[in-house]
Amino acid sequence: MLAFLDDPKVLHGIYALGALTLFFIGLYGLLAKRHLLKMLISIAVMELSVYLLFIGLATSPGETAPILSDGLTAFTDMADPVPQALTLTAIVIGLAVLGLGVSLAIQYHRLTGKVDVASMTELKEL
Amino acid sequence: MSWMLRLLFLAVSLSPAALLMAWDADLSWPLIEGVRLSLTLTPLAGFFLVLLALVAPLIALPMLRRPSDVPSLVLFVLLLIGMQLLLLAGDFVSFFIGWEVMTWSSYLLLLRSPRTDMVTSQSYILFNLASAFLLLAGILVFYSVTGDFLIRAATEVSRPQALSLVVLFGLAFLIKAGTLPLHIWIPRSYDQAPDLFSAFLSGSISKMGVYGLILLLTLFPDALTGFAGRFLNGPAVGYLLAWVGVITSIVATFKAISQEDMKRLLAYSSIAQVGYITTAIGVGSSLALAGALYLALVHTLVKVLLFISVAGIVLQTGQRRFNDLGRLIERMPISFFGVLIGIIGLAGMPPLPGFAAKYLVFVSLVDARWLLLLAAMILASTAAFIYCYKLVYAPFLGHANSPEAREAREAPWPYLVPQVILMGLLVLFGLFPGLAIDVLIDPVLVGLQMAPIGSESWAKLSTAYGGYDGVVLMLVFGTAFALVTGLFLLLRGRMRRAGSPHDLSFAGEVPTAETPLHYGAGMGRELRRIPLVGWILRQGTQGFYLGLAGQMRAAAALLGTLYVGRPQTWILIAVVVFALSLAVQAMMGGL
Amino acid sequence: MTLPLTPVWFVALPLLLAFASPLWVRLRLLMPLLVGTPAALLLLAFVLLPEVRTAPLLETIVIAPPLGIHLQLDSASWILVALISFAGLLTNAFIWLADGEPYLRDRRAFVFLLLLIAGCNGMVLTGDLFNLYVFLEIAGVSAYALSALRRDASALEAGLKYLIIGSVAAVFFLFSVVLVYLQTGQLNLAAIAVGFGEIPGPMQILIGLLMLVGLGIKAELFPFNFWVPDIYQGSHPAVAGLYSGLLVKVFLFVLFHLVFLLLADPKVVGIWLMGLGAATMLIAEVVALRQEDLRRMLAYSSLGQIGLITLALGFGVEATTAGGLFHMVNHTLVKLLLFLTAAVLLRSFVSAQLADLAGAGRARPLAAALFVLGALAVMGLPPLSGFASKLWILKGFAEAGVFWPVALILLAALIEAGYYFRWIKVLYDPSVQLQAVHPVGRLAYAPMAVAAGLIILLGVAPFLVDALFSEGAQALLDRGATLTAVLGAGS
Amino acid sequence: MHAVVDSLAMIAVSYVMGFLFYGFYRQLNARVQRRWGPSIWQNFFDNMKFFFKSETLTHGPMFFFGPMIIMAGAFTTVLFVPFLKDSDWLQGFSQYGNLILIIYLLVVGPLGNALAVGSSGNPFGVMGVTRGLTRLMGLEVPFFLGLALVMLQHETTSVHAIMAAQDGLANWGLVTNPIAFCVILLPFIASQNGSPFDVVGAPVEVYAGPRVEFGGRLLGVLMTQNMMMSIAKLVLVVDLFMGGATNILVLIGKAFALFLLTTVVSMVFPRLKTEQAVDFFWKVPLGLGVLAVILTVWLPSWSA
Repeated sequence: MLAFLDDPKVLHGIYALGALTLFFIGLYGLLAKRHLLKMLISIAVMELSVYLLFIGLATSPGETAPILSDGLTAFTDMADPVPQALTLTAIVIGLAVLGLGVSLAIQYHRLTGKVDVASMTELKEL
Repeated sequence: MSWMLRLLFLAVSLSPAALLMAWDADLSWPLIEGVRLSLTLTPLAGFFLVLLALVAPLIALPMLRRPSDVPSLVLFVLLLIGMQLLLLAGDFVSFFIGWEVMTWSSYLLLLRSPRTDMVTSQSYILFNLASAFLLLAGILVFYSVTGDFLIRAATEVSRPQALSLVVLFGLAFLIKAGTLPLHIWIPRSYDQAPDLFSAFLSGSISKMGVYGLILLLTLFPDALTGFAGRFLNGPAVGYLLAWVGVITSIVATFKAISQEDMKRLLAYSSIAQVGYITTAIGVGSSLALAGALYLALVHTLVKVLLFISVAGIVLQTGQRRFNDLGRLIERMPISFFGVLIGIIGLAGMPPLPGFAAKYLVFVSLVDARWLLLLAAMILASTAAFIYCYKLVYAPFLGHANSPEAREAREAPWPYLVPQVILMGLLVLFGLFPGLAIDVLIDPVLVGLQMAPIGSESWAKLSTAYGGYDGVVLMLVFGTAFALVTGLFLLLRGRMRRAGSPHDLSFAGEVPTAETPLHYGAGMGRELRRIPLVGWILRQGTQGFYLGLAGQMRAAAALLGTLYVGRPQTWILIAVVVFALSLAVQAMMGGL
Repeated sequence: MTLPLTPVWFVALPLLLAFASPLWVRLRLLMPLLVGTPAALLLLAFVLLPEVRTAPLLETIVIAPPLGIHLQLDSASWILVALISFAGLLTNAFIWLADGEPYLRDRRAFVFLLLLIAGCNGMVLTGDLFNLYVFLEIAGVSAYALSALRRDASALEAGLKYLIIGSVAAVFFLFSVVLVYLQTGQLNLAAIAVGFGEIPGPMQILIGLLMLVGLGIKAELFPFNFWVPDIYQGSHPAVAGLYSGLLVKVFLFVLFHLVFLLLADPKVVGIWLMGLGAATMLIAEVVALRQEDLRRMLAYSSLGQIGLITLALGFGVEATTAGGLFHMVNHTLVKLLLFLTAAVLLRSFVSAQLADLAGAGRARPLAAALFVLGALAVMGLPPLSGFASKLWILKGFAEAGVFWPVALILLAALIEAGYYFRWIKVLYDPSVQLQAVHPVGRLAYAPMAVAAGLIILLGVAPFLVDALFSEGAQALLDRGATLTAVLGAGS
Repeated sequence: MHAVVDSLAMIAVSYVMGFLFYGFYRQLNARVQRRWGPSIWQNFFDNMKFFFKSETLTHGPMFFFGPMIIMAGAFTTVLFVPFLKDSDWLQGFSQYGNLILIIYLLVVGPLGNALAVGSSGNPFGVMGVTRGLTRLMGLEVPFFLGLALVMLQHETTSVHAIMAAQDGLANWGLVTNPIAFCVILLPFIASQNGSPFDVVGAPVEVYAGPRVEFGGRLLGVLMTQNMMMSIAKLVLVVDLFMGGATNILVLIGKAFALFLLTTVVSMVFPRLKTEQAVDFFWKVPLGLGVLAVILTVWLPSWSA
């Protein structure tokens, strides 16, 4: 019944659509929410959507994980390993940024009691 | 500061003179790829170098008076180096470098005065930089036409190119020379600059604009005639330039008359004098250029003399307004003679060389048949008598109007020595009007491939329209003066000095010390009742430039609203721009 | 054992030293190493220079070709690497010698400063798109953290704002990287360049725009640069100097490196980039007119110069490109000088507001004099170095007979003069007697004096270095040579 | 020796002509106003009286030297105006000068006067000087324009050459260039301090004017130079427009004719305020001058 999903075009279409939806959700959150943590989460969501897109579009139905193990000794029909490696790296970086952001936000809250990005007015044009 | 440094400074101030003596070959070295700086000494530059060589040590000497201001001295040295580079430049890049060094070092010198305010300093630097950047734009256009930066006559220029070049260069030099309506920076800065530096500003730096204008003539030998043909017996474009110059002179002269401050008056007078020079350059004939150069020479000597005298007065009294001075003739006699000789030169009266210069210009105007210009120039130069008189009357004659003026002493010797030297030079050139022609001006004219004026002897100034003999004139006048004074003193009778300064015929009353007896600033106030003069004095360009500055600030405020402090706005703008350009691309590319 | 002197040290050395930082604290080597690292890198750069001038140095840490970490040091990237090392050296020396704010002198600052250098070096050197992203994030994270180091409200605000906008930029950039990989299956820049032309047009545009937004935010181009003044104002001036002097330059370089490498005909994009550059320049200069805070004013001025460099590089002619590269170097020197001056003034008078600095020229004559020098150089007044590079750029435009950028550049310089000279006038205001609150050691002026000396030297004798920039411009512009060098003659 | 004798002769001639002309003027003026008036020698007597006053009040050295300068200026002016043409006599040093120089020399004297007045410390005197300079500013423009027309006509600034070109009545400047004469006529009257432009030194209406502080011998000097200067100007105009004179009698005749013309004009009009005078000069004579320039310079060049 879900065989049509085996068609890479359809599958990729769905992935792309989903990733983009996620991207726009993140973007919406980023633009509409003023809570610092919510903004950071929105950024994380946007990043995630990009990872999803990457992984999703780089694999086609029927490909196996690119790991050589028992019985699997050839590189045929394997998914491209590069996107996955890259995504892993990107996730790590994203996490680092997110961690830094959250810690800054917490420090900021402790110092000023504010979490609202709109109330950050120490630095502004005259 | 040790005497070694002082000596070094004096030596540097003599460097233009040394350069003039020692220069014998051309120099050149690379700057960046495709740009070579080259230094050479043309006759024209040599003339202006002579002016610089005369003036620099004379201003350096009083600058050394204790307590000396070391940054000022350093900046003055930089300024001198810049100006020498500018004059020696054989290519436009070194010309521009010299021009800019001159601009910023003079600006920083201007800041050394405690009186300089924001408007003055900003207008000084912005006008001068505008001039510099126009010059640079012109240089780049020139470069794109000729393929290198050498200063040489551009022959293969198309009309629009030549037009843009003339406009760019012309505006640049006219700003520096301070013609109307680009003069607004001059009165303020000459007034508020350090007193001695005002002398240099007016005497030397303003001449660089003149140098540029004359250089422009050599770049485009047919620029004046080529564009719009000839008007009467002269170039039509030059006619325009000449009117610009003459209107500058007229307006500046009337403004000068109405000033109540010595340095401001001299500043406006500078504008007017440079206006004459501009007029002469506009005429463009060999006679006129000789007149322009002669005027430049005289104006340099006279203005330096006057500004140094005034600096001495300000130093000794702390006053600079006409109303606060008076009767200094008895306290500062040498300064009085300095100012007296100065104004005689400034007014262009015989027998001083100011007359020779004006004579050449007048004759060149007659020769070009531009009589209306001549009349306008006469108006300016006759009206100049009024401010000249004001300049000598208000500080030196009349009644002392402030305690400082009553107790002032003669200026210190570093101020007097330059004055005496300058007076001597003025008298020398007055005696021998042909001297300047023969030694200084004719080589330039020959260098510009124009007919030299020539002079039978140094005592004579001779043109195709006639001339005069300076020595005879001076001798006749001197003899007459001696004769008259001698005869007068031989007459029977007694001279009696009035018992008190208040012993006056004063409308039937006896004035007291409280009676306001100094005409000072009142002089020239009646002039406003003349409709034309009143109208001129009511006009001003300051409003326009202040308005422009205001518009700039408003634009800054408007654009500043873009730079809000909210990250979401930043992101929103980025996303919107992204989406919009994508959409535009999609529509254009038919996505 | 001798260590091979290869470009990888530019990235590896600071990374290693940064991560081993606990050791240095113990050994009290923190400050010497902070200064020593960039000094060593600078030395390395000069050692490599003769080699680089003959042929670009390529280094591949191979996983499986074309996968692997490619580092590529050619004449253009050499300029940037040397610049990064030098700027790092000056700033770090200032931090050491000025003996000022303790938060800049502890381990965290050490780590982040070295990471910033490593990230920047990596971005410039890498020949690989994904590594570019990684280094971009390394540099980014360390920059966010550096901004927030002071940990007061304004510093944290700056750090957070920077982090938010920076992350968004990174997401956009990552998006474009993903798309490129999906389209070409390559990450090596040279390989992508070969395949880029075959990507469908709309996709090319999408990728290009994503990259433009990502790098445009980072490189402070006009519609994406509204964050800049806030961040510069909130950060310590020495750090802001690094951003303006170093980080932006790197991003600009990366942007143009990509443009010149990926596109067969960079002119198509160049005209748009020139437009952005012109807008950046003019708008920033105009807005700077009304700034009352020194750091903010310098931020806008920095934007203006970035616009100028973009304008020059976007034109893509050798003369303007060489001039643009030269101007990058000059601007870095100048902005370092100015921001370090700002740091001295800020320390001395506790405020960077115009009104509070009136008369500072008397209390801190040396700092004020250096400020004047920097201001003159940034406006491109001879005989300082800014003039030589500006002249080179303008000459390039004039040679090509294109005069609108010339007019805009000169107009911008005039506006720039409007505010710089206002500041100079106020600094030398004679009516105010200002007293310095905190002392500043004489040694703090040493790095500034070095920068000032170089500004004068490069202004008077730019012929000493002009060949480097010409070669750099050729390396940057010559797409074919790069491709051949990386992929072999066959491709 | 010749030069010395010639110079002394010129000074003497101008002095004698001066007081006689002004004596006549006072007579004529009185008759027009239905008075008897003073004798024609009265000016001479007045002058001598001043010179032999036993006491003179001064206000400092400049107050004394001012009149000396103005007198020397008057002598110099006289000596640089050629009185006769085609003659060795009464030439002074005129071959060393020119028209423009003479016009400027006319101003040197007043400058000395102004210095002395300023030195006196009397504000009314300075006010008078300022008015004088203002009037000068007004009259000089059309005056010089008219002379420039003459210079252009003869293409020289040499008075000798201009005189030499006017051989015979038909070649007089008056005939060949009448419009230039009209242009200079009124400014010329003003420069002679004639009514209606004489408010500067008006002795009756305002107790002021440049000479308010002078008395005794110094006033005598001022009076003398005034008369001599007037004669110099008259002779100059005679030279330029009336063909000059070959002997002294012709000179006196022509100068007298011109003097009569100006006198008649002066007597008819009421006195103008300074600013009115200046405005008048810039409107009427200058307008006439502009017209003259257009007619005689622009039009021929365009039609050519």
